[in-house]
Amino acid sequence: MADNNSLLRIYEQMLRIRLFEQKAQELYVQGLVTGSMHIYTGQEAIAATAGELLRETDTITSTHRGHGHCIAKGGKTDKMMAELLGRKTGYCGGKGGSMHMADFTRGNLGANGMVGGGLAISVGAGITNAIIKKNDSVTVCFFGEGATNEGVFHESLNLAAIWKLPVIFLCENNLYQVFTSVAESMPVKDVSIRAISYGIPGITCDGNDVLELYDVLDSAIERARNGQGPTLIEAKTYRWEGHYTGDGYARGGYRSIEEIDLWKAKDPIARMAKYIIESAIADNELLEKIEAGLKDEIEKAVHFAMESPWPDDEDLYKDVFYEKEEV
Amino acid sequence: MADNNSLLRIYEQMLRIRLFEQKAQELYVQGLVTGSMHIYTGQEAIAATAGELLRETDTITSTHRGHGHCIAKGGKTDKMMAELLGRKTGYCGGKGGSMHMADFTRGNLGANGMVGGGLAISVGAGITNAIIKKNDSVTVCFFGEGATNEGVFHESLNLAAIWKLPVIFLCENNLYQVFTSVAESMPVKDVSIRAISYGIPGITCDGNDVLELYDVLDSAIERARNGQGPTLIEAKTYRWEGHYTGDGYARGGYRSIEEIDLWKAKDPIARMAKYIIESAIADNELLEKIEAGLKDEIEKAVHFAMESPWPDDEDLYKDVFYEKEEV
Amino acid sequence: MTVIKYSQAIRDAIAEEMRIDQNVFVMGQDVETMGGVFGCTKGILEEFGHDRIRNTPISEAVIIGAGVGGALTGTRMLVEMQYVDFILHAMDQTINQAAKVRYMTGGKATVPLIIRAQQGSGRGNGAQHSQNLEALFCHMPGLKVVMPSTPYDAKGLLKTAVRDNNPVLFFEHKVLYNTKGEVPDTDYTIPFGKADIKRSGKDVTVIATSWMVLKALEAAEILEKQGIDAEIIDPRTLVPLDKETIINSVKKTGRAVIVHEAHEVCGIGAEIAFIIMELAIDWLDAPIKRVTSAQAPIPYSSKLEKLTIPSVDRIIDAVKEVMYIK
Amino acid sequence: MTVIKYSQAIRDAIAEEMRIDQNVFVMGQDVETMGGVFGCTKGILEEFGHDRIRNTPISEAVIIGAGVGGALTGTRMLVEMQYVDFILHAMDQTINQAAKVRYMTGGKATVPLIIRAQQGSGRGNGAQHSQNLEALFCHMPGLKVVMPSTPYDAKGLLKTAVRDNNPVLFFEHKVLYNTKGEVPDTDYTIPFGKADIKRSGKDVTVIATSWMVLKALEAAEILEKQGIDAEIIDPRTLVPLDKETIINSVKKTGRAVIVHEAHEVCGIGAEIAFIIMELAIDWLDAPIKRVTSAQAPIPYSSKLEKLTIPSVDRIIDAVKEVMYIK
Ligand SMILES: Cc1ncc(C[n+]2csc(CCOP(=O)(O)OP(=O)(O)O)c2C)c(N)n1
Ligand SMILES: Cc1ncc(C[n+]2csc(CCOP(=O)(O)OP(=O)(O)O)c2C)c(N)n1
Ligand SMILES: [Mg+2]
Ligand SMILES: [Mg+2]
Repeated sequence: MADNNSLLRIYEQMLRIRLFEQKAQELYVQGLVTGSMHIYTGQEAIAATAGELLRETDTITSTHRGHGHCIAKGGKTDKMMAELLGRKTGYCGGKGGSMHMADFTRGNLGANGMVGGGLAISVGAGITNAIIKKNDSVTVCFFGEGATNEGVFHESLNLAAIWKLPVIFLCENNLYQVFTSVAESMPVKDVSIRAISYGIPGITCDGNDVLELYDVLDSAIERARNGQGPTLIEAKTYRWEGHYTGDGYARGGYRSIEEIDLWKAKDPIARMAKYIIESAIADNELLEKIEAGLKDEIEKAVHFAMESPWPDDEDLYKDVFYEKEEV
Repeated sequence: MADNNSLLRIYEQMLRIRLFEQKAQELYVQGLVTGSMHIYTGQEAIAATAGELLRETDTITSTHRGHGHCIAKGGKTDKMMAELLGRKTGYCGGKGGSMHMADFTRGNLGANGMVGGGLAISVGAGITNAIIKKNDSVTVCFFGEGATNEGVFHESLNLAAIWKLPVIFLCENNLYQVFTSVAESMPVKDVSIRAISYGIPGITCDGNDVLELYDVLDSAIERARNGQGPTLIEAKTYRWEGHYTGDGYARGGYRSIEEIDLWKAKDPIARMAKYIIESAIADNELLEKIEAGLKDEIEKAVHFAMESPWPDDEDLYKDVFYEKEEV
Repeated sequence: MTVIKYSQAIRDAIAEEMRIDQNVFVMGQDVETMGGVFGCTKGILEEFGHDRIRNTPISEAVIIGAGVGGALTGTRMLVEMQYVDFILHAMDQTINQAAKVRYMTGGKATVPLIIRAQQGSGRGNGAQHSQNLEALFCHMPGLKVVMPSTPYDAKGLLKTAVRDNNPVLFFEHKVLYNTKGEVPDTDYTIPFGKADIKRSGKDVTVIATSWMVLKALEAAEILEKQGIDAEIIDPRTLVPLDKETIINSVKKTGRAVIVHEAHEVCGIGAEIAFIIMELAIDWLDAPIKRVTSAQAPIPYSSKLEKLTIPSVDRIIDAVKEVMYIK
Repeated sequence: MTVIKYSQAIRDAIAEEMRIDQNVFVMGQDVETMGGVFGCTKGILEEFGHDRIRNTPISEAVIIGAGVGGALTGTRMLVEMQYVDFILHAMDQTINQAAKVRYMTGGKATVPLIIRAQQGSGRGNGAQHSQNLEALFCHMPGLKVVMPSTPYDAKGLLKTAVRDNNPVLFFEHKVLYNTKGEVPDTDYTIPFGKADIKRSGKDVTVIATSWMVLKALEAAEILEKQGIDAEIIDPRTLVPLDKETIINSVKKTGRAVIVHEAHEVCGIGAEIAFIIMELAIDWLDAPIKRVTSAQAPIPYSSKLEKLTIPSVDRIIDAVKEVMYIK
């Protein structure tokens, strides 16, 4: 069970993610962000709850829809904004962008442009922790339901299961993969049933409900820390926005407006706010103060990014290889 | 239920496979066959039963351990021997060898050097039959239990299930993948449980028992013909020989001699012979006549292969592309 | 002739070939819905129905692998990789299976498989969504490799690809989708292995592929004003490669610059240079130059991306170098 | 110095590095049991136990992908692909992930991942078990590529690879496993990017890789008897490539032949030729020749396989051609 401080922190992180994403979209529309950017709005409860439960020494692997994961793992919004704008002060010196946001200081091993790209990487992190370093760190591997149709999903869960690696496979099932629906791409209703192939626990939960997520994640993380191996968690949720910023078909095209409205009514942030107020964990005033503080932070992040220098020309050729050879 | 003629034909095919394999091993030891050759001995019931149930217009995809599949689908032992010896008269003009034995005249789409290589190909054959040609042909996809750990296994069963393609995924679980045991490579006891991930039937059966195989395969093939989609069948069996010809560790190395003896006692061919005699389907004399005929066939096949010409020098450059462009 | 977009040229080629041949089947991620992410399959579902075009799961290996299986059994499999970068999940199917099965079966297998993929940098998509991978496929025998630079070429070559009985990699460039050009109103095809001289000139031969053809043409305009007359050759297909047109041009001009967006090392530039050296060394008045992306992954930051993509300026510089003009 | 087999040199390098660094972890198909299919991990399980070496399922994507993840978190991942052909299942992990993650993160990620793979033809294994794929990896920035031709080089270079902080592709040749050579009894490493002149000569430079080095040396012996003095250069690592040694040699001899077993088109031969042309064209007395496998998959039949692999005779012919000797 989450204590009140945890819930407040989760609330704040959810809101930080939402406000970050709103701003990122604005910047994209202004032409300041290039390439594909995938907005996390609607799914915030999942990242924020996982982030709250993880230690700084734990690791995550993230996805193309990764801003929320990065923030939840303690990532700084100013360095993130700078990365989106391709500046030298960004997390990756401007070389990664939205789809490659990584923060090794906080255990974020990186977003990934390849669907399912983090799955095998999380297994490797599990090897380091369980077999080589023999510590009790865990790795949360985020991925969408679409990634569960990739072969590497199968190979990763299989290996993690055989070696009982401390990895929590956290599937955010938002019902769509670009324009394609779950029904078209998967012959089973729940992703979690796929855990059976690997003899590991598989759990489906409400991805918009922090309290449920907290308990499900908490026990999966505990299992992993105790050497009992991986868990597959499916958090059902919904992305409010288009697949990528600029996707003109997300409202009324491949998704009905009714469906979108239905899910917006399940907004995880509003739900959490209501719970916080009703349970007297905090009052409206405090929540407003939090929001004001976050808005200020995001504005400053944008300012920081805009004022930041571009990478130097020579940076093009740097970082292809680790240079100091240790021979 | 298999009728008597079917059972006799299956018996004959099993024996043809066994005798072919014995001879192939001899030729390998003599240095006449190069590369890796994987002997099917011990698993004959599976291919032979499937072969009996398939029509000439049905297709199969085969594996690195594919001689038995080729014979079972009606392949000619002389062309197979010639292929093993790298001769121009072989099924692939000597360019394929053991691991690429194919016979398009009989619907054998080919053995494959890549573990799991036939899985996606069988799905494509299913697309042709069910979606494009809309006929009632089916495809039997043979693979070992090791292949079920490849990502492409997952992707193939998933797609076949969504589109209800007429493919029978026939896993020959012989308990080992080269030197590695099932226990090391798979966190579940039965491969068939993996069918759950795709919402399709999964059945485990005795791969050394023709009668059981016949019924299981018969209903899976019927399902497929009727547009009800794929089935995953796991036939438990054992390879008597090393992983490849020349594997010096198969007896008493990674496999105990007791285990091998236990499985040899379950010889599918001896078992079938016993059943045939006991059920008065045929007498000993007839079985001996069959065996004599097969021995003669195999000797002739070797003779054919040995007398056959080598490929021409120019063949090196041929068949890279289909040459007549149809534009 | 009608002026249409490159993406529409592709769409029209697909639709026309599907009308001609009932055995053409299209599949890929999101191809069925909303006309696909790049609009290249717009209207196909409506006209041909769900049994001729299908969305797949995100499963590159089975998309191409089933492509092989369908092709082996008589379907013309026209499969799409949204971004060529994703084909790296399906290299077994592409290189071990599609490319080799005809050869391995001594010519018994026939593989009418067309893999369409969008490639290239220029839109700030970062290292995993901006690659140009044609050299990998040129290296491996058994695959044809097509890289159209104009709507006319795209349509004519795609129609040829669909009728070919071999695995064809058809690379579309993301930056070109919105470019426009004239396309005949009647059925036409463009043979593989026939380079197109996009501009004739006498002073220097510039061999360029895909988007780089447009950059080379821009460079040629500027060079013309400076009195340099560049011949721009677009091979259009890299396998088969039209050596003859290239060699004839180099014999005429005595100088060659090769421009491609893919990385330099072991790229098609080295190969074409070797061929020129083998067949026309005595006509060369200067060492051949190549202009390529840096030997580094494609950076996200638009500033750096611009630096890595061969620019008009860099092409001009290379031309001047081979002409010994400072 | 002790005379040992190439396979043992590899085994010894692995064992020695595992003793030095507790963070080295070995995994791959069948590596744990019976010393692996080629005996290159013999005794490793016994000495280091199941927490330092593990059998994996047949899952190439996760073998290399987990290699990346382990490397990113501080383990030195020494993974094995039994045959290099299987890496085609894991090209996303190799090219999209391993090769790019350092660059994409602006140098924040470090990837000490070594991928050992056996490659090459010569044993009648057919098209899917005989490939030489080094050019694919040379083309993609971010990967080091090593191809030892002797036990001495194999051991010294593998030890360097294990200590390197970058993804390294270490290609062993199946035909070389049983070859023998002298190896020092004490710890040594061989730096990457340093070619080895396997035989010095003054008439012609022959650049050869892996097994082809042995063939080139054989050819040189025969040529010597005919009064031709060939210099044989083994680059040993293709990325980084020691251009200097190659260029110096060509400046001395004025002639170059490049021998590799991989296919010709976009191979390392074209690349090296381009470099020579760029840096030493004025010293060249003849066009460069390359000797490679045919641009066709590797055939099974031993007769055809022998025809496709560069032979001593074909090397001799190429040398004579560049020397204009009939
Ligand atoms: C290997 C690969 N295939 C395809 C894509 C293109 N693509 C990007 S996001 C996406 C959908 C992913 O769906 P899901 O995993 O459910 O995540 P979501 O976008 O819903 O968060 C696709 C197909 C890709 N980036 N990588
Ligand atoms: C993609 C791929 N990975 C690895 C191998 C090497 N290999 C050949 S057979 C084999 C074992 C296959 O085991 P299984 O699928 O159970 O078939 P079996 O050999 O037992 O019949 C392996 C690992 C291969 N040929 N292809
Ligand atoms: Mg989704
Ligand atoms: Mg097996």
